[in-house]
Amino acid sequence: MGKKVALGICIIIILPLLIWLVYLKPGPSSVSYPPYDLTAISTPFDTAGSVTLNWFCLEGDNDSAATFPNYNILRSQAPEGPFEGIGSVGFEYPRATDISRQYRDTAVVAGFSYYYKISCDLQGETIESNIFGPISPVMAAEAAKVEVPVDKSDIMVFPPTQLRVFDTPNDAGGSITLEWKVSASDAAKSLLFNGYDIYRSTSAEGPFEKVGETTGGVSDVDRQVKTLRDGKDIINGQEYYYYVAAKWDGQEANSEIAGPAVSRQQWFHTGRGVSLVLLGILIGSILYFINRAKAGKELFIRKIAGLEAVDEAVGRATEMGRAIFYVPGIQDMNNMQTIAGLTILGRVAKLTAEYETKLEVPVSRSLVMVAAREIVKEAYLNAGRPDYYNDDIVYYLTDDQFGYAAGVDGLVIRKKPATVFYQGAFFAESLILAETGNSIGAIQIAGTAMPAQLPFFVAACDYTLIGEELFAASAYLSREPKLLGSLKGQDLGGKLIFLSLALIFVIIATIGAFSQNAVISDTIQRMFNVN
Amino acid sequence: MDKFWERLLTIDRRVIFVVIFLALSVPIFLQIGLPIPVTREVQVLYDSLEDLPRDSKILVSCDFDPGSEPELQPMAEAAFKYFVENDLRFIVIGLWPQGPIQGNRAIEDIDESDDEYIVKDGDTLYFGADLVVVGNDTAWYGIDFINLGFQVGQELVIQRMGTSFEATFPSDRRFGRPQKEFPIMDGIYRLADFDFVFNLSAGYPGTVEWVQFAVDRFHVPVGAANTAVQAPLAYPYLDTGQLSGILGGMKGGAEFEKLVGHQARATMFMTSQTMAHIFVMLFIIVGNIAFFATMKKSDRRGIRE
Amino acid sequence: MSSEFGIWLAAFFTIGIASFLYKDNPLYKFCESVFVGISAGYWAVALFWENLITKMFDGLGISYSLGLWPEKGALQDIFSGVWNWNILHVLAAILGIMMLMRLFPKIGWIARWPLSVIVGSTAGLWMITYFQSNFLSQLQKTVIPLFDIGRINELSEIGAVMAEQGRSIPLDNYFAAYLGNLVLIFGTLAGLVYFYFSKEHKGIFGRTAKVGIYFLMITFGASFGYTVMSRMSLLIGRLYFLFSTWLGFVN
Amino acid sequence: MRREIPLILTGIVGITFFVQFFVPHSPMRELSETFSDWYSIISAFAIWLGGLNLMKISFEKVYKKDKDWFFAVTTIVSFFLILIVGLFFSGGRQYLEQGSGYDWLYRNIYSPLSATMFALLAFFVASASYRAFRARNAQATVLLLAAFIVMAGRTPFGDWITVFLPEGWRLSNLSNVIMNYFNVAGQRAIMIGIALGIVSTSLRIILGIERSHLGGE
Repeated sequence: MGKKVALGICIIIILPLLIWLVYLKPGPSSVSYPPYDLTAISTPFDTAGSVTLNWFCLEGDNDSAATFPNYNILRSQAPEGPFEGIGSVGFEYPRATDISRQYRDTAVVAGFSYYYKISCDLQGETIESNIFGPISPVMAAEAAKVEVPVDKSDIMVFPPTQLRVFDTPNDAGGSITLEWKVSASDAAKSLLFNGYDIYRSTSAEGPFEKVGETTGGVSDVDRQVKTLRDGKDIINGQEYYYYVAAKWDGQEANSEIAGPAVSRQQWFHTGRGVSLVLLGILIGSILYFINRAKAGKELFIRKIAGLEAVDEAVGRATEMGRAIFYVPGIQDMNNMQTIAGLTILGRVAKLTAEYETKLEVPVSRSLVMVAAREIVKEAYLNAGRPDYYNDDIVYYLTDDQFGYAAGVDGLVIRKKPATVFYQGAFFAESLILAETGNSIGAIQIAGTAMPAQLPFFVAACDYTLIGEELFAASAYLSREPKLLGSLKGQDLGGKLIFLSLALIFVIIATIGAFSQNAVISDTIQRMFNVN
Repeated sequence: MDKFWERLLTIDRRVIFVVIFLALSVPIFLQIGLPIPVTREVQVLYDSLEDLPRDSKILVSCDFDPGSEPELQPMAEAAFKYFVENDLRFIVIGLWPQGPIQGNRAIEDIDESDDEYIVKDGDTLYFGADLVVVGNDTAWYGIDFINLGFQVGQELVIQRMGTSFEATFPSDRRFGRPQKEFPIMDGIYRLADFDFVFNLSAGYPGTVEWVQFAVDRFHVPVGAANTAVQAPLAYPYLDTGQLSGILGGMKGGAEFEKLVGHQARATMFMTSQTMAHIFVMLFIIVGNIAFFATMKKSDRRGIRE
Repeated sequence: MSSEFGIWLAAFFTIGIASFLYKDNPLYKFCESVFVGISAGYWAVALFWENLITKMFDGLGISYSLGLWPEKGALQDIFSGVWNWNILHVLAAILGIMMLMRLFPKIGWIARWPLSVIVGSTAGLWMITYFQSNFLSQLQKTVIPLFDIGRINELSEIGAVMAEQGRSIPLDNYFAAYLGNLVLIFGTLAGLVYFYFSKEHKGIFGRTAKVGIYFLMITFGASFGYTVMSRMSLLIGRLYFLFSTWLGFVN
Repeated sequence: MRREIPLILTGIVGITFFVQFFVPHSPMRELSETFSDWYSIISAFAIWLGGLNLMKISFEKVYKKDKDWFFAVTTIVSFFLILIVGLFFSGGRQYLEQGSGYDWLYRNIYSPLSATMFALLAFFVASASYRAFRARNAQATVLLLAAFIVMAGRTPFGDWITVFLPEGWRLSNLSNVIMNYFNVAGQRAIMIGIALGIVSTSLRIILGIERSHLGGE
């Protein structure tokens, strides 16, 4: 039955997931990465007037620069052409390591408009850029004060390009996302680059006001794109227009105006669909099994090694005629581990009552003392030995962590118990306790879900209930429907799903990797993206 | 022979205390330069910091107390030095009440100006506390760094920052003024406006919470400086890319100091740390030999699968 | 040797606490009781300034009315007809005071009201974040190819660079390329199988669980090593304080 | 009153945070912000409660002339010392500033006490290493071996004792492999288990199936 249910659940989840996959929308990756992304400006500080072109280099340029063909620069006076070649540059200009290339066209006349494009013959294929223009060179009023360096990117600022503005997806409104291709001056990592200013207006004509600034650098290396969320006093439903200015050594270069963008609230976070589906299944199966357990259905739980040892350990204490110590951790009753630990105490107490072995439970919280007394009393009653019970079995030492450890230490050394249990939430005192128990040769059975203390218990105790085993043991012993059902629900709705999804998708991913198909593993990874 | 092992096993533990005290004390006096190979996780953190453009804003969350000071304080100092030298701006907060004060102490300790008056722009005098000098670089309070104090609420604080930073940390700690009066806070409306979060963590709340909320909900990269106890728990997050690097314990601190080029306390303590490890291993070996040599006789049922 | 009174005081408390190592003694108890008092007081002060003042007095606008704070708060907004969610902080304060009722056993039950807000918030938040960060994200990086083809291809490049320097390719790189993904996938799944309680550990399932427990043991070993490292560092820090800051033997 | 209202409150707050994750639209955001602030404020009171409770217990001890009453007095004195200094003599909002009385107490009393308290653990680790950590079975042996590799590999010592191996194949590299792969795999299994446990506990709390946090009765 369990298998069928599990299988059913698996199929139920995988189907919507696959449907989800089909409808999977790409992220807000609006800025394309065409070859080149050509921009041109009238060269600053050039009293003669000239145009400087900038474009991003083609793939392979940086890697195999020496064998890479030159870029041809084509110019026209009308957007439709005809374009004529006016020169060419190689990979080394201005610097081989840059991600962009530049060319300065000096054979121009101030006041005329020009259109440019770049082409390159790569392995028999001609790759052309976008057409940029119109651009008219302006004669600068004064020359640059400093000597014009060889690195042309260091004397002028290029504008950011391809600015896109859109409502930030999946939010409660109040913000608009801007995305632009970084300025060439920024991409060249010029030290004088000062970041970007963001200007905003409610109409395309302006007036624009500065609403923020940001540093240089890219948010997405592959696309050379910078993303920014403007959240300054945005009103939902209002149209906004933006432009971005690149700042470089006192100069600024503005992008084109983009917009309008309207900020809106969304009703559902589309990136969280997979979460909702998987979480829904988990929640559903937990509730289902809790109900089943309540209805009295038998739910199977495997044997837990530490629990089996409990009988043996109690038996040994009886043989030796010594006491059993039970330490329920140093946390209060609101901690699930303490509660689980006390359930196990019930079992131990029942055994000690049957064997007539002395039990001692030193505790560090008054509430735990009250609860532990209840549990021990009930266990003695159930074992038919209520006469054997007295309140002194459970006693309070102190709330203080080290004080409690020192107290238990002293007791253990004096009374030399045959068996010591540590079940509950433990912190740094764990190793002090375990060491002392060990030094008197007691059998020690520990159980905790504190990850940092588990190693010490494993190394110093005979048996350790590791993490979840503690909770499983408590569910097993108490037979409480809510605990049993949760355990079962976690197993089938969580772990089994994880296991089966992992197995299926690992196989698919491996096939994808060996067939050199990047899309497959990419899709798998994106499916489980956390947003 | 058995007698010997038995005596060894029942040795007073104060003897062990003395041995470990000596093993750790002596190397403090010996200044041995040890090789410190840099591990991947530290390199990842350093690279992420290197990739940050100038003037990036880093949220430094000091989530530790004096109990973990020897491990985390050197990391805080090395990081702050690095930030000042590389023109990165940092905002100090704490999810532990002791955090901001530890942050203050780190800033004070890296300051080379000794609180003397500094001459700037020919004639202006500034008191040292508002100005931090590291080598040739300076950082100004309110412009390059700020301390916004502590806020109670564990992970809920991070969640709250996600929608409004100002509502979460409304005032600064040096002047007790509204935070928006300081230029460094321009453009910071919510957690996502930070370029990086540097988390110094000794427990809960700490790295796990920063990953869960800052990274997974608000998509800010987080680099973690952890006590060694915490570090192994954080490694899975490094593998998934949820964490941009881990500095684990004093060793991680020493590696980080090496990378940023300020070898200080963490590096210095590595000799003692090495000795400590050697002795702990020796203790375990000797203890086990003694235990198994004497075991046959005792009634101790030790071996079990 | 330090001439500062504060340093001597710090040294006194350091030694006082350390005297516990000899045995539990009055000096230790004294230092401990000071610690308990100071740390409770420390929290109280920090919370007063950081929380009570900023959230309650500033947020509501009481500080503004008293001229202690330059910014308006919720009260001012409400009186000028603007809705401000911060006004609900008053309810939180009432809940907070209910919390303090715990001090009086008779009406202590009322503390359950604020407690339920605390518990409810954590429950609602944790349910999702743990699922996302600890389940979904981890699943994402478990569904990876069995071998890292990219890294395998890189090996020869690294090898060439290393050979130039007269070194061999480090273990880390080999492992990452050939075994890394296998260990990550299989180790995680085997560990999960160990924590799977709905099926008896028999046959292949049982053997996988057995492997899983050894993975867990290696993990605990790593944790063990790191915890030892951590504890030792703390002691080194204290010793350094004694020898350097206080006694001035080392600088 | 005693049970129903807390259960309803828990449910409302929990469901708000749950729904808000999937629905960004208002008023979910405002509600979750408000509840976050409430959480902060209530936790602050809860911590005050801790302090006041400590005082209550300490005063009772003094009143009853408990055997450790003297130490209760020191606790009371130190609590009020830092409280009075921090609230009235440390410059108000600037109480954290270097040179304030509060800062002085922090540096010279709180800091050494807290740091030394934790430093004691180093001694206990050492003695437990000698007296308690045993390779008593295959599992514990594997644990200790892994611990050895990590402890040695994270210090130069590991490379010294494996100096006969080629560079890049020594203990430090092995410890890298353990940390980055074996440790990650094991931790991941534990993490997933914990995550599932938390989801089910939270679910039970929100739906009111789990009531242990409300105490007995």
